[in-house]
Amino acid sequence: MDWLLQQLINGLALGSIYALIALGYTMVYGVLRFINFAHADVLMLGAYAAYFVAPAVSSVVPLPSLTGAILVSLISVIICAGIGILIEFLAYRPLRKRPRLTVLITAIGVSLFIEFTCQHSAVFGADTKPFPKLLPEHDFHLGKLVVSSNDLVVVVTTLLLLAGLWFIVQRTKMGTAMRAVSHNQQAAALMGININRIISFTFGLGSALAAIAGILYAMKAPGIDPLMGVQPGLRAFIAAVLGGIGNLPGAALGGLILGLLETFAGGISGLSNYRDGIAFGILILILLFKPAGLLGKATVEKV
Amino acid sequence: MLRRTLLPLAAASLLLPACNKSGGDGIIIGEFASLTGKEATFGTSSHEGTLLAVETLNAAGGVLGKKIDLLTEDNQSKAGETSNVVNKLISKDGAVAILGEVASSRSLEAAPICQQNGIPMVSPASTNPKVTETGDCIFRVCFIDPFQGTVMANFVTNTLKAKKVAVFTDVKSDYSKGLAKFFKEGFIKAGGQVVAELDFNGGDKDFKAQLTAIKSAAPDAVFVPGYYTDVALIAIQAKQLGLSVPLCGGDGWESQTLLDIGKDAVEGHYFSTHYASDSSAPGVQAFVAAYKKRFNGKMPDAMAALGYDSAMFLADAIKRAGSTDSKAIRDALAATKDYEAVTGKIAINAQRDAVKSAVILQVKDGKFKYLETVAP
Amino acid sequence: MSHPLLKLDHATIRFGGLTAVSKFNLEVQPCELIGLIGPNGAGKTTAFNMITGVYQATEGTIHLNGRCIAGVKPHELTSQGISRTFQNIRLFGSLSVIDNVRAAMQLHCKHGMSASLWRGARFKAHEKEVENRALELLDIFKLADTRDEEAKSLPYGDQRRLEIVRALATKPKLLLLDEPAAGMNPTEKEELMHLIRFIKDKFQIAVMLVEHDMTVVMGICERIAVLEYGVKIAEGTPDQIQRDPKVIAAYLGTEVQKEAPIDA
Amino acid sequence: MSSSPAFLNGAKRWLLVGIVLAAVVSMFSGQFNRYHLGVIVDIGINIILAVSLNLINGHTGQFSLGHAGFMAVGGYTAAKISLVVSPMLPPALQPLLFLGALIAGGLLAALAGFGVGVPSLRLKGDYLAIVTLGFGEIIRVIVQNMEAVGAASGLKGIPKYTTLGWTFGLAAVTIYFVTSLVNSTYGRGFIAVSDDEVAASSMGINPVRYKVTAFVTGAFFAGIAGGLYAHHKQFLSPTGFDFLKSIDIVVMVILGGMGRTAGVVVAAILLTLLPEVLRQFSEYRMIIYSLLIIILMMARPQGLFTWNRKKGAA
Repeated sequence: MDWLLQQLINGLALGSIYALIALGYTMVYGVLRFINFAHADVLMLGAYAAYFVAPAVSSVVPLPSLTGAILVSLISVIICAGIGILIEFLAYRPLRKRPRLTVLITAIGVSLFIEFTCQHSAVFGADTKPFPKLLPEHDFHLGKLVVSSNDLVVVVTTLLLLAGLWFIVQRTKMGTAMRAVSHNQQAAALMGININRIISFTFGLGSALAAIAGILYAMKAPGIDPLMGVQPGLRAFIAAVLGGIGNLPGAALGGLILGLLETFAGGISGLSNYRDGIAFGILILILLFKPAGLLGKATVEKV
Repeated sequence: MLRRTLLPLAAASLLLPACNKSGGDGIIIGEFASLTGKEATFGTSSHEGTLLAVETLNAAGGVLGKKIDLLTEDNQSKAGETSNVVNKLISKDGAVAILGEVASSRSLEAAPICQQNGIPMVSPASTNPKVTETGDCIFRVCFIDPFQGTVMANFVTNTLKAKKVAVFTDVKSDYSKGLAKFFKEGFIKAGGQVVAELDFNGGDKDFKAQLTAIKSAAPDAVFVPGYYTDVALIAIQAKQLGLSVPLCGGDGWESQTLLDIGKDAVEGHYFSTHYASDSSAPGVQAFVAAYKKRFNGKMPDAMAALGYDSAMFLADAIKRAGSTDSKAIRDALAATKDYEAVTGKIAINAQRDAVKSAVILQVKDGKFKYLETVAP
Repeated sequence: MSHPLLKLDHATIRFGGLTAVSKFNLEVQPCELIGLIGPNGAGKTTAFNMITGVYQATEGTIHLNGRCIAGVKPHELTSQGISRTFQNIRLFGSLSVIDNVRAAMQLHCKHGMSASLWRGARFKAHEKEVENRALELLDIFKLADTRDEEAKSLPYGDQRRLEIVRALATKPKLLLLDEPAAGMNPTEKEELMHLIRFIKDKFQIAVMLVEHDMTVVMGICERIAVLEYGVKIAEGTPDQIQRDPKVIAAYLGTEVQKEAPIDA
Repeated sequence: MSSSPAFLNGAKRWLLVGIVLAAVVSMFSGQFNRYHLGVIVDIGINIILAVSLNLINGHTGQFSLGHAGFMAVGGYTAAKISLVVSPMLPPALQPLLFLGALIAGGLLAALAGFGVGVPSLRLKGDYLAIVTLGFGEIIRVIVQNMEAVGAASGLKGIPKYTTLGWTFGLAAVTIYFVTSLVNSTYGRGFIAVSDDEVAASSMGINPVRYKVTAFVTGAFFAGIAGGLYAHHKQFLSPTGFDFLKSIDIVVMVILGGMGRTAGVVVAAILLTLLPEVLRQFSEYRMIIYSLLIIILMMARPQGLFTWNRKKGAA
């Protein structure tokens, strides 16, 4: 029983991270209808930004501390939002009217470019770097169960961001414009919406999310390297599709399910070596029964 | 369709610089390493060691009066790349010997090519026994997994007095799986019991699922034959979950990064490796000093030391061969007895594996502390 | 003849709470030219989709040649003799004009995958035959000259006509035309009417068409059914329909109006 | 390809010439330096992979991210067969064994393709991509745990059967197969399904059959490519067949122009050669490579080769 509950906690903690990354994927997808492969690399850049910002911040605000952590995160988020907007402007905007697959390959190109540039010894170098402690850590013991403070931070942040995003998309003017662009770019433009501004904003917001996810991910596993985004990025992408791509609560749900699946498959002796296979197998099964994802609406094609 | 396949092909072959690089005066030695990609952090260390060795040799006038021309190619930690890289080093660049690499699976890809070309290959850190089985041109300067696994099995049994262990393996890594296998064999032979076997994928960041399962099996110790990047995180999360038994591992642990990331969580754990950097042996101290000087004060790890040794070992063989003929170098390599390397005294056996001793270190006060040496 | 070609018996289709077509009864005899009209959103296209197997009827039955078509896939219905065009033109855009027709002819093609690979003399003869027949059909609609053009690059009217050619290539017994005259100018419409009559006689097929242009409908249809809000409110000859008060009311109480051609 | 009728007349003749020439060139392969030879064989293997994926992703309009999985099935099957059987056979029979092993690998991969093709009937776009990616990863995980094929430590000592002749002979067969299949009345169905599935099924074309055929055929040739790869590199490890490998092939297909065999062949050549040519830039190599991909996509967003558009896909 303890084992089960502890695994549930582990699974939720892992799933929250996937959910957080998946939110960024799904939001950009919701507006632009394409998978931003570079999202995972912006996540990595977020962690590195924090890595480089932290020493500077610690001379003003001592680290680890809550104010310090927020300050470091804020600066990193701004840096990454800028990078995200820049990527969109340079690589995706020229291809706005092109087929979706063209943009997909460009996104893969951008992703490779960031990864290989960052692995260069003159940039970050390929080796793993120790990530500084931003927040004081504590492990809470409830009977035989253990919950670490980092995991709590992740869960709370994910929930807050999900609520915040939902508010932005559903309740603000900007969000209405985003939904309009998502629905029909041309029509939105005719209604006087500045498409470029909306898309830049979307990318900025998505990259900010990636940066936060990157920092939280690095806090949980304090060794960072230029390829650290690849594996969680793929998982989050799967989570986003599982939940119904373009759907915010769906991404969160997909992330949680994937995290729980991996945890339960990974925590059983003799099965843990098949963990990824089992997780993928169940995902495929779910998609066979829900071909548009768990919360995605199956669109009936008008004939 | 023929036109369409063969014509561009012909054009393409022209694109490739066609002529072999003429030998020049130097001795051309090829090195393949994973300088980018998933295992870049290990490949880079080993490459830096090799680079230091070559620079040291050249500064001292080279070998046989000739400078060594070290040509390094990156295989991006990718399967399929290595064969191209090694073919290029041998066939296009005219390397007389090949150095590489850390990961056994990529050394295994390179080995048949070196063998078919009759070019000797020295692997710095591929501990999988299969690597040298490919043929009589393939050598290594590190010990092999059966030896290391047995060393740790005996240490866990005799020194830690553990009766029950859990084994936590990187299922993606041939190195980890091999070492785990030999450890289990040795440990069971010594009368111990393996109470849990779990797996992770190298590069994972969350190990709590498996560690929770390990904890509930209540072992006396956990054997984690992984690389330091993963091990540091495993140690942190084990500590968080209250799994307080010693963790043990192999040479993949040895790196300053383990201490930098793991901090107090890796304190008190044990691993076997090739040498102790706090050893008073003059060779070791000179190497550590030179490495720190060359690479901005960075402490060399096991991969760096082995990378250094592989190049020095090869240079020694070229000296003894008195020629840069690949066949002569191969014979000299095979005849090596009592070569004094940074990582210990090396003798090459009939299987072309290095027979050498291992050391066991413990993490103590944020440093690696030497515990004992185990002779083969 | 014992069975009508097509028989709808209380055919009903619902999407959630909305009943798009309700208790639709209709019989189509071989070689008949029948029109289906009604205001926008009356359920005409939905009825077509139900007949062609794109949607499944929620209630009621549809029989083709006396056989119930419940659960039969669209491509199977095509092989049983139904073919259609689409309101919002659905050509195979990246294929050439002739290949659009050839694609539709593969249903009656005697050679399949292995012959395509072996490419023997028989295959070549067959392919020649297919090509000739495709050209013949294109020629009827004066499209033979455009044979190698990409379908999506054709002018709008040509695309509509190509869709009809493509539908004919499946050798249907019943051809469903969904707004074939939409977007055509009066001359083109005139031509279209001749063509529809011509193919009906030449290939001995029944044609059922949905059309907003009353000149076309009244000009060629032998019988007309009128749908409003998914319910059939009238059925009869063009004369009867034009005088039917319910039909006049349905069209806003005014005279049957000529709708302006909608654009693409 | 060239205009339809001319192609039909000459197709088989060209295939024959292609195979014979590949065989003749193969006889002189001793003249090449081994590095160049290795890269040229890589090109041939990538041509087979890209052209076969093009049938699925290009002509039939599906989106598969699992081609590396099919390649793995074929590669491991073929390698295991030749490892077990080759010691029992005299040298004269070895080529026959190789052919048998390749075909067996291809057939098993085709079976896997059938397994992926069936779910593909219900899924579209990104959802299909995820499912195929998942299948590819499941195959990799299974191989990683199969001791019979070396598990994580890989399968070594595979005989070096792959030659220039085999590779380009089979590349010619693949190109012939895919183009012949598509360039026929029957084959127009693939493109029809890709262009408009609803319209296709209303024209009597069974989308299910075409999609499954595309997956099975594509997987078969991916399996053949895997077999060639295994006997070329002489060593297989499961990490070589992860989703990044699938992505490499997808990039070739899209850069070449979906559904355009000639373009895809050229893209396969280009994207295999490029990283090798860029080796002289050592540590800047992959940075330049990724930049070039971005630039190429911007300069030729419809694919490298957009001539021949009126002929539709070919």
